[in-house]
Amino acid sequence: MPSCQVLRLLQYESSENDRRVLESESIWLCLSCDTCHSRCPQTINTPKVMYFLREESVRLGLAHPKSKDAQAFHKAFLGSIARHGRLHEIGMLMNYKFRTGHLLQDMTLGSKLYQKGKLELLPHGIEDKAAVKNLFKRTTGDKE
Amino acid sequence: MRIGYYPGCSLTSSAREYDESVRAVCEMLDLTLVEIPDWNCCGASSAHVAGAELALGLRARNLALAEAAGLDEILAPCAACFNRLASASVELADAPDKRQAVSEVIGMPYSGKVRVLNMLAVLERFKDQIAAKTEQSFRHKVACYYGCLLVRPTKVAQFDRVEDPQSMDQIMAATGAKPVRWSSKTECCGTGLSTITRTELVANLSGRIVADAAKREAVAIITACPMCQTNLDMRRPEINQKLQQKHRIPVLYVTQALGLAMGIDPQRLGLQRHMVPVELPEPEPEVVTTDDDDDED
Amino acid sequence: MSRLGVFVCHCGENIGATVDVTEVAERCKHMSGVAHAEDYKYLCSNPGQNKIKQAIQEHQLDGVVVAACSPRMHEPTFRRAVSDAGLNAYMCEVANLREHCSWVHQKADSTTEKAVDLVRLQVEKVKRNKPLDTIQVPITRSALVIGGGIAGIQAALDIADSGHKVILVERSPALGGHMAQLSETFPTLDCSQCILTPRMVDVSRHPNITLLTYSEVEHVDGFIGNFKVAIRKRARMIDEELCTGCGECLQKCPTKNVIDSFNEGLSMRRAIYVPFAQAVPNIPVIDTEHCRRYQKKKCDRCAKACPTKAIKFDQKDEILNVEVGAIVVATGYQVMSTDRFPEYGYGTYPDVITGLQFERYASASGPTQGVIKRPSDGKEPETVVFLACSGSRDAAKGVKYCSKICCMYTAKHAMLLKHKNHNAKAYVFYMDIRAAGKNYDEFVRRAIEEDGVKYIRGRVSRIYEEDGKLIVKGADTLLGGEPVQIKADMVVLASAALPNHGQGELAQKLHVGTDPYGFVAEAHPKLRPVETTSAGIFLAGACQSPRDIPETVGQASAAAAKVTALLSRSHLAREPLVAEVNRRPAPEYSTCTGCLLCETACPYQAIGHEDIKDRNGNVLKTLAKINPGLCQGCGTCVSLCRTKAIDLHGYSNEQVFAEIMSL
Amino acid sequence: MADDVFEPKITAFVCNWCTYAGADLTGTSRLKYQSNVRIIRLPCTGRVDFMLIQKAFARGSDGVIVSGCHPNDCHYTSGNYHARRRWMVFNDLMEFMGLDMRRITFSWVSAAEGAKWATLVNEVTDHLRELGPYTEYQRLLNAGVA
Repeated sequence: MPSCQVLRLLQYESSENDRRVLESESIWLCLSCDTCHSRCPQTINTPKVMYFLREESVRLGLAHPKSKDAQAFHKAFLGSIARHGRLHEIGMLMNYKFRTGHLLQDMTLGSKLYQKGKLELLPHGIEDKAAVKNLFKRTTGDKE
Repeated sequence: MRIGYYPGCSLTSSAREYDESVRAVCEMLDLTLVEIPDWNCCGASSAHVAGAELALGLRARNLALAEAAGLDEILAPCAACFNRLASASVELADAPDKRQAVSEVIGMPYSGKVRVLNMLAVLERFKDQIAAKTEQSFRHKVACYYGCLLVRPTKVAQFDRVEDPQSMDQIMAATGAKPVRWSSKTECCGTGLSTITRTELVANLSGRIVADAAKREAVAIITACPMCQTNLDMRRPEINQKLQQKHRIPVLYVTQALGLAMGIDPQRLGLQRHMVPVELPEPEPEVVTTDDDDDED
Repeated sequence: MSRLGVFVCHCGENIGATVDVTEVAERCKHMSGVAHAEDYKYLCSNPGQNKIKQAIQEHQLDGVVVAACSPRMHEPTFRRAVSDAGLNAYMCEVANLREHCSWVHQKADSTTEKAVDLVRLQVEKVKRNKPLDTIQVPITRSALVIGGGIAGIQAALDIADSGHKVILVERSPALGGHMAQLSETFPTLDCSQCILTPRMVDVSRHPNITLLTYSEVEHVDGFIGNFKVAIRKRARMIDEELCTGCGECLQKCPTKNVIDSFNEGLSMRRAIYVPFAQAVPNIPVIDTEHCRRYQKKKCDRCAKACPTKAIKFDQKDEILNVEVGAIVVATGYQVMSTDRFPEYGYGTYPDVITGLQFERYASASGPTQGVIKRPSDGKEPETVVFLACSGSRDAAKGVKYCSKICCMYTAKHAMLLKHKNHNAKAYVFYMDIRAAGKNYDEFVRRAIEEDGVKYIRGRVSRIYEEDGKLIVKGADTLLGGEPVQIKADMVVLASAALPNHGQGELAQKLHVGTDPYGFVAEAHPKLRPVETTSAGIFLAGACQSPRDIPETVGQASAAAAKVTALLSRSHLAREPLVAEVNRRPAPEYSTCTGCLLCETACPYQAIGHEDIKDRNGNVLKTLAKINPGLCQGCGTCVSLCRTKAIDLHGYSNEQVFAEIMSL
Repeated sequence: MADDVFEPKITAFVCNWCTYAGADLTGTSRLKYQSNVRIIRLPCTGRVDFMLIQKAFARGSDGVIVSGCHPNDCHYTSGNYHARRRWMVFNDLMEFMGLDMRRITFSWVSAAEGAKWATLVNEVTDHLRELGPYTEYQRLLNAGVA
């Protein structure tokens, strides 16, 4: 369903329609390109709405099956930052692949990237790793 | 002149050539880059999933570190990092309460004064020097591609105009390039989170951009965003498969294009790292000067 | 010692339900200076008013407090009643027990307590009231109409027909306004020029109308019944008496490349020009910004061509000072230009035009003699997309309001296109179709059903150029938001109607209020729709908000009726609540020191100064002097006065301090 | 408990055209607010003299509200601008004299803002209730400052 229908359903303020939205795949398709926001005559920040709906759908366990990969990606990404303070692309990608089972995806691309010097095998963390770990702890509890 | 520098994670690995070319060009322009000590990842679009507080904290730490190092302006060449950091800077600028809260989270003070600039905003200031340092006139038709994150949302980017932006076109024109008038300047390449998770969507969206640039007879797509560059360059096999075409139009970072014009060694600019080989035709012959947007159609 | 009467109203249950009215009346009896107090069910009724009148006579009251609804409601009623009973009308005050007490608080002792306080406040005030007489001001029995579009034309004709003199000021060289630019009018499709031209001729021939075109209001002073207006009559460089309108001069002018604003920039005109063929007056103007005579100090071809020697190159602007009793503002609107739309190309695509430009193409007297063409290459477009709500109802980049006329003229445009080119395709993107009006919805249905105009419900997110076409990308919300893409030859924006340029400056000169968008504000949105916030200044037409021709004409006639009613009297009674400078016996004369701070603060230029002189004419002292005819009673001067020499009748220092001290 | 609640005394100086009419609208809309405020109707906030405010405190008000038309909407074109300018000048003076500035509220309430008037009065009342009685002013009076 297009985003106008997502918002229309929410305007009903009915639990039934809310559920239809939270279970939809639509809310996971937004690229946050912000084009709609910049052209909206009512300045609705649709990407922000979509962020919120995703959080809600995960929290309530209603997330669309196709969103699994995206969720796994975010987990892998955040895990990498929480550990090193910066993103370690290979580590993150391996983590993502294990989480999703897409073990063979982009295998050839990966080796090409490595040849071009675009992938670092070892993570380059920051000095003050404790600072970032604390940041995670204070804002999200103890989980990564 | 000196300015704070926030390379961001991509520029240390998959977009290494952007970092290399930024440093090379800034050196030519006598602009000293002072890397923010011990910067951390801005959190990109993933931090939001774990909550707004974490997302803001990750970004604010970098601003606070910059401030502690005495930097009041920082350059974030990566469009995503720019967008994330700038939005934090704007959000915190007029909100003492929020600053107070975030200072506690990151364990550092922040007074809200650091301004975040993208690559184009910085280069715009050096248009005259760029023209002066151009050794080999870059007389090519180029498609300047801005993407989403440099101009939107207006409140955050505070830069150029939101539809049909002009800054990169003017920067490139300073080297003698002929920016084409095209309609995909600010179309989305499909990055979001789907670069890796939804490759089929990316090929579709990026494909339209490559096809449009090719149709307008551009010999290179110029960008200032690692995500855009990656999608248009690294995903080219998928794009060509989707379009049933063999587009070979290279995708250069704006700093790489400027570097070539200034006569910097291609190796130093990291051109060898591209997936689509960077092979530019002979520059177009110098003809009677016309307006930069002569009719393409 | 005063003998005051207090009358407390129950207002049925409205006050009685939460305030113990009997208790209030009882308590009032014990207030100092109160000779009589009673309560009654409805004081505003005739029996209620009679009770007050009887009590005044019976108890020889010298002041009255009515505790009832808001004074904004019935103060005049009770003042009239008091006056009927022989007391001065201004010896009556109203305590607001309803809007400020019973309706906003729960039933409680504290609410009754507040009611008592509110009455005591007025009791203390009225004790210090002074009898006042209304001020009689003579009226200048003529009117000024600003703006020569259909609104101004109609208002001027109606006022003039009633026998009063009218001065009609129009800033462009000819009458007609936007209506003269229109092709055909909805919903009847009759030709705009054909119905307008006779009216313009009527104006020029009417013995009671003085028509001043190419003129602007420079300065306005005074007040209702007595306005003094300075009008700048700009130099046309033509002697209007000598010019016969033969047009010889127009043919000879060598400058042919001036953008023609009457044709909305779609064609060129000469430096000496008449805006359009049927122009009233049919007298040319020399555009000195483009004329070679003024720019390069040479060329006199027009003067040579003129058979009556009417061309006067050294003519100067004239300032005309006139006095009028009433003013009608009819300054119209302008449309948002195409460069205000980022996603539609910032005005860079020549074939994206405004509705007003389309009117000029469709008009038989337009740049293409009524053939619809497109600006870029002059070809007749096959596919035209019309975008309703361009800038209207767009809080982000345009204006929040609905421009009201666009739904109808867009239907008309699409219809005209189909009538002129049967093979053309017309698409209309719309948010809602607002066609309320006599025969309006039927008109839109005709466009859709008989003429085959395709209506798509959705907005257009982007327009770009590709292969000589305009790619219009939008969505069809009736197909669930499905993306729609149309390759168009031309796009017509029904762009928002805005307050006319210069409207803000004029509003300031006139001291009339404007709304947040800059349109002239009406005195009351429902009950006083053709009056402005300044007495004696009326409004008509789209200067108030966008509106169509029938509504504009109706409003213009309404404003004219108001003006006529005002001018039918010889004098005007005004409230005597004005400021006054105190006077003392010599040698003090007044506590005023003549610092004249008040003069600069007065928003009405009502304060001047006077000299106290001895027999020999030597100035002993200079005092501020207030013109009661100009003073509106705001009291700004009172609080500014350092020596408390100025006081305001009805809100005097003594009265207000007594009110405070009563609490 | 309810008996112990402090009921502040509030004097409001409002203009006839905007805030007085706005407060009328509060009534017509039947919106409820606390009954502590006593309105003194003036033609315009331009008529509000600093002495009036001072007198209200001297007379035992715990708080004062001054409210008129929004900037640009003044019935008298510019009276409210004069009020605002005077307010800015006297603000410093009153502060210097030792007046408790938290007890003076300056606001714009238009004839259309009935709900805003109710909110304003409630907020001011609650705030003054927290601040307690303005006994300090009597001390200033005795010291001959105010």
